[in-house]
Amino acid sequence: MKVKALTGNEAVAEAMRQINPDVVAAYPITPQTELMHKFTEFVADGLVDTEMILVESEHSALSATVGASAAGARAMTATSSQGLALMWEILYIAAGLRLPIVMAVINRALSAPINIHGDHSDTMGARDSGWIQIFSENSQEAYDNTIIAVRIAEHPEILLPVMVTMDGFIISHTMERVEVLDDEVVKSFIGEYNPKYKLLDVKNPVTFGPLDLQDYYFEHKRAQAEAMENAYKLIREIDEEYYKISGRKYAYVEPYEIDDAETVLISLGSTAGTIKDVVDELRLRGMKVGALKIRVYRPFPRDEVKEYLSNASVVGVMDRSIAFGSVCGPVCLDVKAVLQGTKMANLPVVNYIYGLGGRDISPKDIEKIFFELEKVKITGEVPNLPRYVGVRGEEDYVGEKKGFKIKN
Amino acid sequence: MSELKKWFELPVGAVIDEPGSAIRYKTGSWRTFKPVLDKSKCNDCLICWIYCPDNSIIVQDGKLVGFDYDHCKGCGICAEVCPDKSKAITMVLEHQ
Amino acid sequence: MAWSRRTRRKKQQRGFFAETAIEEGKFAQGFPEYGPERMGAPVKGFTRIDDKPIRIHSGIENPQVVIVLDPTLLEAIDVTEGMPDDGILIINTELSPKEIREKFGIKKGKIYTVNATKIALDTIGKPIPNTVMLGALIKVTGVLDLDTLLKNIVKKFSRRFNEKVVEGNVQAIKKAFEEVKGE
Amino acid sequence: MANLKELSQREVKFTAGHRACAGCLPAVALRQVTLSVNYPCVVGFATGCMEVVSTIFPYTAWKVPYIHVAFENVAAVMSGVESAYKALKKKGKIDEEIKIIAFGGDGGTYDIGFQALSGMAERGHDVLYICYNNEAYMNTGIQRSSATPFAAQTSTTPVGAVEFGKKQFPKDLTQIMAAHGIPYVAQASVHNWKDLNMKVEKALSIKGPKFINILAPCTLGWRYPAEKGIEIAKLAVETCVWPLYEVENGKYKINYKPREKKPVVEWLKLQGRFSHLFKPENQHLIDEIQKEVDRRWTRLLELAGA
Repeated sequence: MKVKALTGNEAVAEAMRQINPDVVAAYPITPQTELMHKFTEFVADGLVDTEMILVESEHSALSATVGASAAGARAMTATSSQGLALMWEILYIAAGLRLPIVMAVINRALSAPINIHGDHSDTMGARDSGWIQIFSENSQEAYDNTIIAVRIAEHPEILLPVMVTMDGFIISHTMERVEVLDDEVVKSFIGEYNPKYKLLDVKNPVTFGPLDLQDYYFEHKRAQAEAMENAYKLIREIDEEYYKISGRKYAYVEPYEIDDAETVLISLGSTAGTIKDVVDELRLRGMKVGALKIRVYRPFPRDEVKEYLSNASVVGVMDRSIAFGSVCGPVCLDVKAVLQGTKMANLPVVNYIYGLGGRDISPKDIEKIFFELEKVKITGEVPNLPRYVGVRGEEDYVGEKKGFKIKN
Repeated sequence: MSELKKWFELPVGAVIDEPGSAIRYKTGSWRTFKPVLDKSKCNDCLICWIYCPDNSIIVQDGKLVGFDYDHCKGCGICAEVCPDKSKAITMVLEHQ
Repeated sequence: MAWSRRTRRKKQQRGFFAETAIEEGKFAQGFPEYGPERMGAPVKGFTRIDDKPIRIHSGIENPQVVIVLDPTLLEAIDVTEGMPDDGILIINTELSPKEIREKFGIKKGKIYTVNATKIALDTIGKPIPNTVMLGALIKVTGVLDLDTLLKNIVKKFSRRFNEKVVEGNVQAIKKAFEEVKGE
Repeated sequence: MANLKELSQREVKFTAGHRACAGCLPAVALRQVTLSVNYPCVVGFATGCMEVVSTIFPYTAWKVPYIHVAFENVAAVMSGVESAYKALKKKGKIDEEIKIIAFGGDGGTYDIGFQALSGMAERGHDVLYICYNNEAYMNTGIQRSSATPFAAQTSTTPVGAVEFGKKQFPKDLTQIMAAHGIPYVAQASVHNWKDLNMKVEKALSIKGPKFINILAPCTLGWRYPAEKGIEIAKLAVETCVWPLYEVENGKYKINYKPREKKPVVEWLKLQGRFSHLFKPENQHLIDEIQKEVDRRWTRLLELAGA
């Protein structure tokens, strides 16, 4: 084990160096670029055996990764934002073909207007594409999750692609302390990749990607849903194994000061760390607040979320993206869905949309959210629409103090 | 045709692990006309064989021996390309 | 927090201070402010250092230390914005702290100056004050150990630059460490 | 080069039981190509007629490893397969010599898959790309593609009171691929199996990206009786609508020069998609086609120094 100062991008590149994938295909997009700069340096220095394919688009990046994976190779890629959007078609195919691809997604806002900074719109757009999604709070987690993801993806009872995400710039470009495992430890943890079906096994030819008609498509999709269920059962075991080699314990969710918390704030990614600081601060002031970080977002940790909310009196859910036209943001939808039909069905849940396009979320903003949740707890008045945090003009809208008119 | 399988009985990722299984799917029923060979006129030039879309001209040791009526769709290309000097293949209505 | 102008090497702006802190066993974060601006645009870089893990991931609004790499920025920007009254301001300039305070009407904080550009010219041969300022920063804050920083600089720079450039940088940092002046 | 007797004794890679139309010449092209491949191989397909008809679950007409991913990306997918092959070979996990072959129709090659194809060629992957060109989107119901001939009727270029079919001449993709400077580019036709066999064999003997564009008439889309396809393919070559040629390391070679170049009308008149051209008021369209065919043929003769 070694301590290194690495940005999120560098941390994932370091993990990829240790994984030593057979094939990596990538196309540049900010803020993913530095990850690939670093990785191609490893290729240039002969520190990996990887065949690097510098493709002409993200669509081809994932397509080539799919081809390599189906061929029997361990294959990886990385992208952000528009790049992930361009991959959209192939995301579903990679999952449907059950190819254990690991992809780093450096979260960035989606156009229009164009914006290069961090939010979760890109990953949330792919949340139901059949990929496992793991969010990283910091560079350390980005590193650890990347290595764990290989094992999750390739587990014979799972065989699904995995996205490991981190917030663009906020994590990808922030240099932090990262504990890096020894190369040999990683190598033996991930093991050799030897899939049952591979194109390059010319003596046992198989057909990948046939046409399914009404008589088979549904069965294949049902089997795919089961793979996600298996992931939900098995990720726990792989996390446990990783704990043994690293001393770092990961779970589907990470509760913080939640045991006696009456007010719980749920979040994903880098904001979870900032929330912890605010929780400490408010606890010093005697407030019974806590936080719940969702690390594995797909499959959604339904039992854990239910369990950790069982003592709460009010819940806030932070969404760093908008589900346009829906009743609330995507994470909030999931949280509400798991509470539905339980004795917590009437638990007040307030949705906070924040940080779009990289808008900073400060401890002060989070404090305000906790104070508002306290108010909701006392008054019982639950806003039924998402609250937009840190948007100019929002106070006028909510208070309806001033007449406002949208200019078109 | 095989019985339809349940979702947990299928190979992972919709792969087909039986190479060339299509041979079990019979397309012969598509035919209206069928090719008939007059072996006495055939000189085994195999022109019909190379132009058959359905791999339905049976050749053994370089000799044309007949048609795979399980798969022949009756397109008539074989009769059409059969050289003028031999005209060993003719198309006849299926049930005659 | 460091104010500078965008150069092609974004990395150095955040890198070495946080990196050295981490290698000393501390916890640190170094991150730049990113924008589409190209070379020459004013740009901020941030560093957090602590003895315990740093969990916060938001921008720095109240920097305890502000470093200004390009003195012309003082004309355009209030670099002390958000800085607490007992904050520290380290400026690359040939002027003294007193002259700076008067010229720009700075009311708060403690001002330090060092002529990093001249030091850079004398030692590295190019007017790049970035690494030079680290010497001043270490002297003023005492947060890090000078030797560890120098060792790190040698390690990192040796990969990309020749011996002369590496040694120049080492000398520059030492010089800035010695020459930085307070009020 | 193999003769028919030899070819007939090779193992079939693409079997019967596929569900192409009766008289499908793209299916003949696949048979001819795969019979010419005397190596272990992996094939990839762009979405299209041949992909759909050959792999309807649980049946596959393929006796070699096969992958289909999507419409526009077979060149990228096979770039990945080829890279995996290189990586695994380097690691000693594979020792056979395996050929990587990508197939696409004209829609998947000329149009939606063009970027991926261009990328594959530029990066130099050791892949043979075969376009089976039936000059329209036959799989989705005969819509025009950039390979569709001038004045041809398709579902999206119908002949009407003011329109005469497709308004543009086809993109010359073979030339575009030659301009990539890859080691081997060729045009072939399904009627000339010998020439096609020679080209596939030659392409596979060369390292790097290779492109072969095979004209494969479609009975449904071109509107001719099923048995007439071979004759129509032959006429495309005899009229110089579809010359057979190769570009090997930049050097052009015309493989077949008709002794007497037939007028293009002989090719047009056998196909229902051109039937409207034979109204007297449309004679000028035939003249335009003839002019363009002549221009392209003359240009090709120049390139080949012939």
